[in-house]
Amino acid sequence: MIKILYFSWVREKLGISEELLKTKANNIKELIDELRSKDEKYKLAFADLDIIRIAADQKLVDIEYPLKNVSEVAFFPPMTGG
Amino acid sequence: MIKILYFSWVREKLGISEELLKTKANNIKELIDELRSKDEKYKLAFADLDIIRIAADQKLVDIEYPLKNVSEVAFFPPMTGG
Amino acid sequence: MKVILQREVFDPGQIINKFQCDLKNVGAVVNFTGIVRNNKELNLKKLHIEHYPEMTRHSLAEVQLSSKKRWNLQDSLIIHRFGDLEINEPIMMVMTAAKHRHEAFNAAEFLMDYLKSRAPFWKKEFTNDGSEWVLSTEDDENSLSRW
Amino acid sequence: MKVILQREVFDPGQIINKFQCDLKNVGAVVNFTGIVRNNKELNLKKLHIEHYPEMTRHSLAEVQLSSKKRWNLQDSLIIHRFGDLEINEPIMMVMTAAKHRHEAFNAAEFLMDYLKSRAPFWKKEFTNDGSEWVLSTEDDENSLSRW
Repeated sequence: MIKILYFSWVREKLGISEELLKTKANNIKELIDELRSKDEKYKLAFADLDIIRIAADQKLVDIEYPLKNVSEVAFFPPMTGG
Repeated sequence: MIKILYFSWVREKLGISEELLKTKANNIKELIDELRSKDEKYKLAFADLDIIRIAADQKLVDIEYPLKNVSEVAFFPPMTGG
Repeated sequence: MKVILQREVFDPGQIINKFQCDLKNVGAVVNFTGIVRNNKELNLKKLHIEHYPEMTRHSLAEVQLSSKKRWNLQDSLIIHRFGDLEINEPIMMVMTAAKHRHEAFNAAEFLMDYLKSRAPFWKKEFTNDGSEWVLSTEDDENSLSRW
Repeated sequence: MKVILQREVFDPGQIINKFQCDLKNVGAVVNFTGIVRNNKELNLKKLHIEHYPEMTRHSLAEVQLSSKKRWNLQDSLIIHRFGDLEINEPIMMVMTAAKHRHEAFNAAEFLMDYLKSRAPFWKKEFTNDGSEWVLSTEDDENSLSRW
């Protein structure tokens, strides 16, 4: 089981801020494909991966990052703090 | 008549912080030569011109600066404020 | 070194004095304060900041540690607010203390560049016409590459 | 824009809050505070600062004006003390306010580089062994050339 978090407009497009998922995805890319296949909402939220940032266990990673031993994945737009 | 100001160790070496001088010097260089010829103290204070900074009417200038229309000249070491 | 994340408004002067009071034999202190300013249309009602608390804490503590080593800082402090903010209120603050000014300036700028592009905060502007997420700028995305 | 030259100690936090309070629609405020630190031998008793008041005022007001134009500052403030100072007391402060952080940071660093090498202040260290004028550093003499 993996915990998935969504922030900012990714969260708003999906209507949820987190979910638990049983997945066989080997990396983030496969996880996104799996999410996209679930529901139209996910297709929309993940339409343009250039404006999606990814954290695995609270570290920024890229789309090829392997999910082995990862317990928390987060998807969000580029940061705008400060 | 020109007003001459001295600061920091230049002031201390000369033992005065300012003086009025009647001079025919055309530029700062000539003014320094004139001062040097006055007294041993001036020779010592102006021994190394690399470590002397000059202001004419409160603007930093170099040794060739003409004295025409200048009413106040200041001599001091490199600044160490801030 | 400290990271403070809070909803409440803070008093920059008070925090700066407290920070400086705790320093020992430091010559240079640099402070950056980010303030809520109006949008281009001048109709901002409030700014909302969402964040990812656990990741913020981890990543800021880590970057503080690496900046401490790199610029020989004696201390640094990061405060960042979340929730609803009004125009002219402080959003965040970075403070750095070092022996010399270049170290303190560089570390503060680095921490700011990091915060802008790598710390998980997102701003949303609320106006009379509705609300919109602030877009990241090219400049903020690229600033970190100079370090 | 203001230049303040004073003998008395000042309260950095109070001045920062006052400065920020008077700003309108500014996003970034940078503050640098210089603090008296001990000498290498750790036997500093006091620091004395001599200056050339008329020239200081003129030159700082002029450089403030040019930095305002160059970095589109909304405001800036320079405070510098003279006379006798104790360890850990603030020596001086530079504040800048702009829309964006790079402008505020650059202007503050420029003003500091100017202050260090062009403003007529001289520091003298008093220890148990006597007193000595602080020497200018190559670095301070050259820092201004980057702008």
